[in-house]
Formats: sequence, structure tokens, C-alpha cells
Amino acid sequence: MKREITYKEAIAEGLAITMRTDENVVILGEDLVGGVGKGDDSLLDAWGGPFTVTKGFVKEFGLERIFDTPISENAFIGASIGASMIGLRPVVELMYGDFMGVCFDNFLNQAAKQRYMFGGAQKNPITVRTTYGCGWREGAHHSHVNYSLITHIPGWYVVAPSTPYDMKGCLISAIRNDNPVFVFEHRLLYDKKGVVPEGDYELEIGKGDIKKEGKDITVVAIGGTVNMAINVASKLENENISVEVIDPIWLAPLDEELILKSVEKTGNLLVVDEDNPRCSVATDIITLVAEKGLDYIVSKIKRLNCPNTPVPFSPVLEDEYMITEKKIEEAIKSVLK
Amino acid sequence: MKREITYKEAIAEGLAITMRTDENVVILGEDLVGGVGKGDDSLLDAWGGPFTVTKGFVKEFGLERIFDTPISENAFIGASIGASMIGLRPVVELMYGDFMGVCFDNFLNQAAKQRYMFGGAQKNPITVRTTYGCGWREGAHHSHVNYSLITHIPGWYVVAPSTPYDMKGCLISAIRNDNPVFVFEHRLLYDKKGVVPEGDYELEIGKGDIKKEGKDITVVAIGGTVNMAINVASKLENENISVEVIDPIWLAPLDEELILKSVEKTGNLLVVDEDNPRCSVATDIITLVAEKGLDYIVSKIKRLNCPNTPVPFSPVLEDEYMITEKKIEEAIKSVLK
Amino acid sequence: MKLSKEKLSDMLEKMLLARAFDTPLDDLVFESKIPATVHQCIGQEGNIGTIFPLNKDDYIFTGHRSHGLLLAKGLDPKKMMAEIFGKSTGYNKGKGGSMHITAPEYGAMGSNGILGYVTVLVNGPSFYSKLKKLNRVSVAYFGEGASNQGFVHEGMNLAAIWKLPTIFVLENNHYAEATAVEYACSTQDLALRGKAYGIPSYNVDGSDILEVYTKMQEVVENARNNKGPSLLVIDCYRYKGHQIGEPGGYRTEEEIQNYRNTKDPIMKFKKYLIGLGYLTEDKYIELEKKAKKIIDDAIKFADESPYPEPSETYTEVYV
Amino acid sequence: MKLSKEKLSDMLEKMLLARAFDTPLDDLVFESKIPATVHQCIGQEGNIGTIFPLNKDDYIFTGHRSHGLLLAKGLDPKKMMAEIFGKSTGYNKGKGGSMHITAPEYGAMGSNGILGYVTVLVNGPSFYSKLKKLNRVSVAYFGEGASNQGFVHEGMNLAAIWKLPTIFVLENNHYAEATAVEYACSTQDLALRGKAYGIPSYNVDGSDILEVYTKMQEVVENARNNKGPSLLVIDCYRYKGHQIGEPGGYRTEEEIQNYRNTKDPIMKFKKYLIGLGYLTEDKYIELEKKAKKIIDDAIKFADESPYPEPSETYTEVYV
Ligand SMILES: Cc1ncc(C[n+]2csc(CCOP(=O)(O)OP(=O)(O)O)c2C)c(N)n1
Ligand SMILES: Cc1ncc(C[n+]2csc(CCOP(=O)(O)OP(=O)(O)O)c2C)c(N)n1
Ligand SMILES: [Mg+2]
Ligand SMILES: [Mg+2]
Repeated sequence: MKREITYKEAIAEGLAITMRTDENVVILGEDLVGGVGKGDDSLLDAWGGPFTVTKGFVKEFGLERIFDTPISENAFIGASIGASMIGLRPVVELMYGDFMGVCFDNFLNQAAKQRYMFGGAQKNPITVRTTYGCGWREGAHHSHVNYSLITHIPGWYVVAPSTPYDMKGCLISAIRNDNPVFVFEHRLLYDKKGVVPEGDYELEIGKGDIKKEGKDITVVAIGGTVNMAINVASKLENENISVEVIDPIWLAPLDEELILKSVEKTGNLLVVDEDNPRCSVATDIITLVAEKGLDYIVSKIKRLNCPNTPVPFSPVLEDEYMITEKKIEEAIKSVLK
Repeated sequence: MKREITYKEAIAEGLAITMRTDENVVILGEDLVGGVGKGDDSLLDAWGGPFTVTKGFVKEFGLERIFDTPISENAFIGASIGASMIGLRPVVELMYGDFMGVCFDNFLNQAAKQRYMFGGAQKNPITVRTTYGCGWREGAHHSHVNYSLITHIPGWYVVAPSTPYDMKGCLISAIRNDNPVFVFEHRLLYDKKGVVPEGDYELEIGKGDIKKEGKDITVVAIGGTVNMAINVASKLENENISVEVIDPIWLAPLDEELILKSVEKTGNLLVVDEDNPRCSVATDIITLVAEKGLDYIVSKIKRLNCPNTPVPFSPVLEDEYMITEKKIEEAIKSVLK
Repeated sequence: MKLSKEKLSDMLEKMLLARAFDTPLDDLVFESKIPATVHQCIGQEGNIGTIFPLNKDDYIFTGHRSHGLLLAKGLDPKKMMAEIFGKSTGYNKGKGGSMHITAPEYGAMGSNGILGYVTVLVNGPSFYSKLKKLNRVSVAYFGEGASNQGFVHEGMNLAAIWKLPTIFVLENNHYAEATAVEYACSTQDLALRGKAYGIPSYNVDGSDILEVYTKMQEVVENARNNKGPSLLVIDCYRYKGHQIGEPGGYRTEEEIQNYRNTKDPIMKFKKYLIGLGYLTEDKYIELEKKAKKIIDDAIKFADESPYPEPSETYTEVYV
Repeated sequence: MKLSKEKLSDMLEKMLLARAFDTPLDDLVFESKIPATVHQCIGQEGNIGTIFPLNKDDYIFTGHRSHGLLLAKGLDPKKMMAEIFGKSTGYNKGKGGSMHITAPEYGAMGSNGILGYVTVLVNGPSFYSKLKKLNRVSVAYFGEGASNQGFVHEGMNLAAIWKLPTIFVLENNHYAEATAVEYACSTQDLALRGKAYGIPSYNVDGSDILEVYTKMQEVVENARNNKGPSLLVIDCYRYKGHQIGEPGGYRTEEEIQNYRNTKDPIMKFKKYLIGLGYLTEDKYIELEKKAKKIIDDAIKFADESPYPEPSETYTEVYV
């Protein structure tokens, strides 16, 4: 029987493996340990991260490899970038993707530009982990999907895995890669289980995956929406609609060939993306196809994003805001009709 | 004879008119006056802004309407947002668009979300003016085009005028509008002249403009590239290629109808956008057409962006990086061939 | 400082109301009546002493842990509770939730989920007030954890150079989530963070609401008299977890009990009022009941209120 | 403090080199040999006293006004000038320009165009050094204007709580573009900005390179001995405009002349060395000529160097 673990456990395994195999990997973030600085070791590991991903890490790696930080996102991400210039491989956690607003220069002007601006004289092997996604009833400052903003910026690799298996392998690859990588972890997936090998394995950067083969329509789904798309695809089999579900996994670099090949086969495209619609990853993928695969299209191209609004708090409103299997199904049918 | 003034003068006129007609308009930014705080009035108005746009303003409006600020973009933009909640109409200058990295939360989580998040209990009539664009040999931290990042965020209106006439009218509309508006001013246009009426006039928010009519291809050009596109269109008339140049002027809200109508007529689309290519305004506009106007397309859809790299310093490299008339011409021909 | 019996009584009632409001939230969250976790201010009720020197049209900017402050500013517990439930009768029609309650009609300019950002927004209304000579002050509330955000310092410097009527209230409850102030802040004298900008900065004991009130009264007076901003650092403590459901473990039970037993702001104030002859045990119990009744009614109101229409999702992005 | 004649001589030579480097830049910009405006440090040469206590493998992070500091750290004027010209022989192949010169082999970790961001980046190498017990220090240079950026304060607090070997060097040249420090900073004692975090913070006179050197020596020593970060606030002055071509007008000619006449760091140091008997007028003129010759050669080198290939535009975004 194959071993199943959760997405969250897969993250923890990926982190631990890279830490064991490379002493230059250190991790930093708010409350990753908890209870530090009181001079009382029995308080350590109180939280193990805001989502308990790093629970137990301090025991294995000690306070010299895992660092709780003040609420100073500029300072600790900036320090991580600085340390990455000279040999460390910091993995730094931004608790919620929404908080990139307070420390965005790290992403816009620093990590992403240094190598280029300095004529190749530097590299920045930093990994930024962040959580994202709506559905937790946390309101407009704790629910957004901001991967499009980072994907826009040259210099970043961006990954948003949808399964525990992809998560572990991509995270390991990200940490070992010499470029800045932004890892988007969907909070609603944290407890989802999947088959994951025990050991050390890497997944190729920039390589997407066909999560389900089909021939009538290509649905490119991202992160939290991949499982929904797969479920819809299974359901639609009964209605004789054959859906191919593509998970690009990496938003940068994007597996252009995989997407184009699929569209060549199916002739139809729907992109499902939980980010706000404008200048989004959905528009990016659609443009790829519009530029390079227009001849393949037989009927329609469509995007399905969350609405062009902030995330509302009330459950009724947030449910309306969120992408659902029903919405995906309707979108598929509207493309094919 | 019609009066011609520069883009820069048009900005100054727009600012001055709104200040004269509404005492709640105040302007804030770094070095807008110059020489403040020395207790020596003869030093005042030393700079009149980093690009001398507000030269002379302190004389007309006094130090109670124009405020030099410390280099604290969070603080003075944040204060402007706060003041806008209760009746002021601050016009705040972010010296270079690149610097949005250090104060991005203002744009990501504050001005844009307050009204929604507070259930309509607030409004934020703030105008952010910023300069953008490469070509000044200033390197990777002073040259970027970042309007796609703001256009992505629901809650903002975004405008990037290409002519002095549009600039003045749009700026006046922006300042008088009750929503947060981001005004992108292209530095290379500052000294370009155009016909501009003397008085007070507003241009409709969200309304684009056909800068040149044509029938073979729609070129949607933005900001600094509009004049280039017009020149190319004129040149190509001799080769019997009829180019329609659309200037959306407003990136949010986008004049979807204007673009779709034009594509319906021409059957071909090129979007010219100086921002980096991924998740850009170019992809956004192409997606609009791919979703709603695919049937109109007879041959190709194409984007022309600056490369997916930071902006290099060396003139040779920056020239290679920039969009040029030659590149636009080639792109048009590649669509039509 | 001379305070009338009525004023003192009002203070006590507001403290009791604050505690009564936050107390049932655990159950409401576990029952999923409240759809998400919330942050309680139980133990920090002394901090509402900062509200009493303010007028209705003075402005306050608050954070994630602000129910008590908002109630003291005059907000209706019904509409607050409804907001936290995500109901259409809430202050923000259910669109905001606990972390974003705002009621401009009471000068409650919005609670913010981005830690400490209030410290820059707050200068807006005080700038406006100064410009228009309205004589209003603006107050920003933020935790000791949030005080490690850079823009807090930008906000203080700006307020100082422009001599704005801004009051910065740093609520040092010793923890930011699971991180102790001893670890996160390099010196424990957080008043230095205001002094760095020449801002009059004071450490006050949050277990003593009158000390809080008195110092706030003084700095508000200064602000109204065009003497510029001040910083109040309130030493306080939260008894409950950072948020409902958090695992705890980063401090000892002993520490919590010690605070409860020796520094409870309500108990201390009660004792003080009894000593003055302004209060009896019976009267206190009556006031406690009264507060509980108000909150029970608020919960009922929230519970019975309708959710917003789904179509509300798409409105109020733009004016 | 005992400094050898050689060391003192070296200091003078580096000051002269700094001035010689920045002096011809006006002409080079006006002739468009240099494709863009640049920021000169003429008048601030005393600040390079901070470089001499450093080893080659100590790290420095600099800003837009950093030619003198980089030269003192050992960078080759030829490759610096070529970078400013945008030539392929520059340190960064012409991709960076004056504002982004970097040479990790000299510990010059990169000049930054985002004001003050160096104050957070700098903690990276010092964190690394502490972790790996390398005994190296890291230094961040930023202006008094940049010190109003919030993240500067985050950087100082982080360095303090982690006791990092970071030195913050605040170059207070009294102006940020056209804005005077008296206006932009609420108190003129900028050392308070470090003291707010319990960081040993000192005001030093930048017109006296030995005072700068001595204090830097002390704080570097402390950093190496695991005593944590320090802040040096250097009082200095720039004679030239903020950047070449700026309109001026925000200060009086008299003020500039006054500084030139009484506080010129080179003149003061020259006088001191002559007093010591280490220098003569003739020797000084010879050293000036030597510096000028080095820079003339650098300009010639830069001028004759090729521009990068256009294809370089697309490389080095990723490893
Ligand atoms: C910019 C930002 N970073 C991190 C968080 C996550 N967060 C929410 S509350 C909190 C702790 C706040 O501590 P403090 O400021 O002391 O306030 P307290 O909760 O103690 O009242 C953290 C880290 C956030 N909301 N915003
Ligand atoms: C974040 C940011 N804001 C504004 C600028 C524009 N700018 C460049 S230099 C400068 C003045 C800097 O003053 P100071 O820090 O005192 O350094 P100095 O120029 O005096 O050496 C300004 C405002 C910038 N580069 N970065
Ligand atoms: Mg706290
Ligand atoms: Mg300066």
C-alpha cells in the first residue's frame, strides 16, 4: 500500500529533507517555533508555525537552523535575500500572501533584479513560502491569491502545487535551485491527503502535469482548483464530455508546450484561476494560446477567475466569491456549447 | 491657432485647475517645493518637484496646499489615504513607479479595499501620480513600467495618457472622482507638445480613443507607445497597410467595447505594452478579445512587450530592451503575413 | 484629576461590556455561529481608558483586537456582533468581519488586518483636522508586535514634523501570537520608539484604567493645543490565546494566573470604586448582569439577522 | 589610536582618489560619455574613514552616492568608470550603472537605488557570518533622507535582537535632494534612531576622517567580538548638487562656501598631516596628480571599452 500524507506534511518533509542534506538551508518566519526568548526550553515548539508545518523542527535542527522573527517582513525577508547572496539557502515564510504588500520591494526590486542588475555577479537562492486562498472566512486582508503579481516580475520562479506529491518534490527543487522561488501553498489544501514517497526526490522546475487526459476541452487549473477540475472532469464523463485537466504546477517558468499540445488536441480552452481576473495568470495562459495556438481553437477560449473584487467576509458572500465545481462545470459547458 | 503645451505643462494645468476649483485638493510628495524648513522663503520653490511639474505652485497655493514630504512613501501616501476618508482629495506623487515596492500595501490592501471591506461606509478619493518608463538610462530601479501590477488590483482606476490633451482632462477627472485613481505619467513624454484647451475640462473615465482609423489591423497601444504606433501607421499607409491605433487611455476601467468593435472591423490584433510581458495589460487585453471577440479574428493575435527581464543600464542594452517603431512595424507585419 | 461618580461608573460599565462581549465568542466560534476565529481583548480592558478623553468626532484606527475599544467609542454591540457573524445588519453589512469593523459616524475609521498600518493612515484625519482647524485628534492602536513594522516609524516621524494631533497607542500585551516581546523587541522600553522622533512618550500601566485615562487626557489636550503627537505605551496582558483555537504553550499557566490575580484591570478598578464608596458588591453584580444582558441581546440580534444577499459580493468596489 | 604614516598616507590617497573620480563626472555627463546623471560624494570624503577598519572580506552595502566608499574598499577605478559609462568592461558589464555597482570579490555587495533598502539586506551577510563563525562584519550606508524609510528601523531592531555584526552608517549630509534634514527629520539627533533599539549609536564629525575612523574601528571591534550592531551618524556635507544637472536653489551659496572653507575633510586632513610632518605641500600636489592620473586612465579605459552586445539584454535574469 502506498503511503498517504497531507499536503502540510509533504511541505514539512520537503523542508526537513533539504535541511538534512544541506546545512546551508535555514528557515525563518513568524512563530515558526513559538515560545522563544523566554529562557524556558519547555515552551519551545509551542506553535511550530502558524499552521504547525514546522512543528518539531526545533528539536531536530535547533535554534541555529530555524528562526522566529519579529513582525518585520521587510527585515527578515531582506536579510534572507542578503544571506542568499553569499551562500545560505534561506527558506522564508510570509505568513499570508496578502502581507506581500508590506514587504513588496523584496520581490519587486531586490531578489528578482540583483543578478541581472549586477551583471551575473550575484545569485539569490532564496525560497519564499507563503499561504494563500479564500474560504477561511478571514476577510479581505487574509484571503487573497496574489501569485499573478509575482509571476509578472521577471527573475522569479513561481510554483503553486495542487497535490502533496507535487508539493514535496517542487519544494525540494525550489530550495536547491539557485534562483529566487516563490512557493504558493493553498490553505484549503493543507489537510488534503495524497500518495507521497518517503525519500528525497525533486520535480523538474517548469514542468506541468496532465492530471487527467481528455479530448474535448483543455482545462488549465491552478493550485486549489485542480482537484475541483478533476472532479468535474470525472462527473462529465457520464455526460460524454471528455475533459483534459492540465496543472501547470509552475507559473514561472510556464510549461508552454504542455498547454499548447493539449489545446492542439482538444481545440478548446478554459483557464481556472482563483486570482482576480485582470492581468492574471489566466490572462497570461490565454495569451500564450492566442499567440501560439490560435489555429487549434475550434470553439471558445474562456477564463474563470474569482470576481474583480476584494474577498468578502460573510460566508454567504465568500461562497459566492469562490470558485466551485459548479462554476467550473458551467464554464466548461459554456465553452463547448 | 490652437494652443500647444507640453505633457508636463498639461499635468501642471490639471493640478492647478482642480486646486483652484476645490479647496479640498492638496498635493503631497517628495521635493514638490524644495527648500522648505530652512526658515528662508527665498529658498522656496527651488525644485517644484523632481521633474519641475509643480514649479510655482507654492506661490499660488501656499505651504498649506502643497506639502514636501520626508522619504517615507508609506507614511505620506498612507496619510493621504487616511485624509481621503474624511473629505480631502489628496493628490500624492510617487516619484518613480518603481518605488511602489516600498509602499505597496497602500495599493494592495488599503486604498483599494477599504470601501468594499467596510461595506460602503468609506470612500477614498485619492489620486496617486507616478512617473514611469525606460529610456532615461537610469538602471533597473528607476525605469520600470508597473501599471500592470496596479491594474490587477480591484478597487483602482488606472490611467496612462499618451497626449497632453488626454493627460489634462483625465487628471482633472481623476482628482474629482471619488475612487482611488493611479495616474501613470511617461517620463519620455514630459516634453512632448500637443494641442490643449486652456480651461477646465474633464474626460470620461474609462473611455478610450481611436487615435487613427484603419481597417487591416487593430493596434492597441498604451502610454509611451501610442505616438510610435501612430507614426508606424502613417508610414505603413504607403505600403497599403491600414492600421487602426486604439489608445485605451484608461487601463481600468478598460474600454472593452471600443477594442472589440475595432477588432470586429479589422480582424487582427496587436497589443503594444511597455510593461514586462507576463500577466500584463497586454495579456489582459488579448484575453478580452480571445473571450469575447474570437470570431472576429481572421489571422493573428500578438503582444509586443518589453522583454521579460529587468531594465538594463547600458544605452546599447536599454535600446535593445525598449519598444521602438521598428519593432511595432515588424510586429504588425508578422500579424498580417 | 477629578472624575465624577457617573464618569467612573461609565468606565466600569464599558470595561464590563468589553469583557461581556468577548467572553461568549469562544462558544460562538466553536458552534460556528461566528464563521471564523476572532481575537479577544479579555484582560486588556484597562486600555479603553484611552477612549474616554475623546469626543465622538475624534478618530480612532484599530487593529484585530479591538472590540473593547470600539464599544467604548460608542458603537452598538448589536451591529458589531452582527458584523462578526457576517450578517447584513452588521456595521459593514457582513463584508468586513471582526478584523475590519468600521463606523465613521462614531469616528471608528476602520480596523485593519495589516498589522500596524493604522499608524500611517491615522495621520490623514489629524492632517485634515489641523488643516481645517477642527481641533479633532486621531488615535492609532497597535500591538508591541506590530511596532516592529517599519511604517510605524514613518508614521511617527511624519506626525512629529508636521506636529499633527495624532496619538499613538502601543498596546504591549507581551506577546505577538506565540512570540514574546522579550525576544522580538530589542529593548523593553518601547517608549524609546517615540522618543527617537522627539515625540513625548510614556509608559503606563494598563491594569490601572485611571492611570491610562489620565495620561491619555494629558496627551489629547496637548494634541488639541497644537503641541503635536504623543506615544502611549500601555503595559497590559491578554488572558486568552492570540485567537480562538490557538494551541498556546508559549507561556506558562502560572504567568497567566499571576496576571489574573494581581493585575486584572476590572478587579482593580472595582476595588478602587468600592474603596471610594461609589460601588458595592451587589451593584457590581448588577452591572455585570446588565452587560451580559446587552450582549445576550446582541447575540440574539446577530443570530436572527439575515445574511447578505449573494449579489452583495459584487457591489461597493467602486463608488 | 596609533596609525602608521603609511596608513595615514593611504587614507589621504583614497580621499584624493574619491574626489578625483567624481570631479570629472560633470563634464562626462554633459558630453554624454556617461549616459545618465550620477550622484557625487565630493565633500563627503571623510566618510571613507569607515572603510579602513574593514577587511577585504567584510561586506559593504551602498547606495546611490557611493563611488568614494567603493574605491576605498579596493575596487578598480577602471572597472567602476567603465560601469558608469555602460561598457562591457564594467564590474557589472554595463548592466548596472553608477547606482548599482557591485563587486562581491571585494565585499562590495551591491549599490541599491531603493533608498535605504541596504539596511535590511545587510543583515544577511552578518547573519551568515555569525552562523558560520566567520568573524566578518557587514556595513550598510544610507543617507539621512533614507533614514526616514521604515524598513531601516526594522533592520536595526533585527540586528539588535540577533546581536548581528552589522554596522549602520548614516551619512547625514543635511539634504535629501532639495529637502533639508531640519524639515524631514523630527529631531536632529539622529543617533536616537539607533538608541530606540538599544543599539550603541554615535554622532561623529565627517569632516575629520580620523574621528570617523576611530569610532568605526571601535564599533567594528565590538561587532567582531559578538557585541552586536552599532549606528554611526556621520555629519557631513555635499558640495555638488544632489545629482549632476539638478537646479539647486534650496540652500544658499554662502552655506556651501562656508562648509568648503571650514569643514573640508581633505583640507583638514592635509593640514593635520602637514602638522605631523608626514606631508608637505609638494607631496600633496604630487598625490593629487597621482590620483588624477589614475582617473584619467580610468576614463580612457572606459571610453575605449566596447559596449556590451545587445544580446546581453536577455541574459542573467536566471542562473
Ligand atoms: C503585516 C502583518 N504581518 C503578520 C500578520 C499576522 N498576525 C496577525 S496578529 C499577529 C500578532 C500581533 O501581535 P501584536 O501586534 O503584539 O498584537 P496583539 O495580537 O498582541 O494584540 C500577527 C503576527 C498580520 N496580520 N499582518
Ligand atoms: C524609496 C525611494 N524613494 C525615493 C527615491 C528618490 N531619491 C533618490 S536619492 C534621494 C535623496 C536621498 O537623500 P539621502 O538619503 O539623504 O542621501 P543623499 O542623496 O543625501 O546622499 C531621493 C528622494 C529613491 N531612490 N528611493
Ligand atoms: Mg501583543
Ligand atoms: Mg542626504
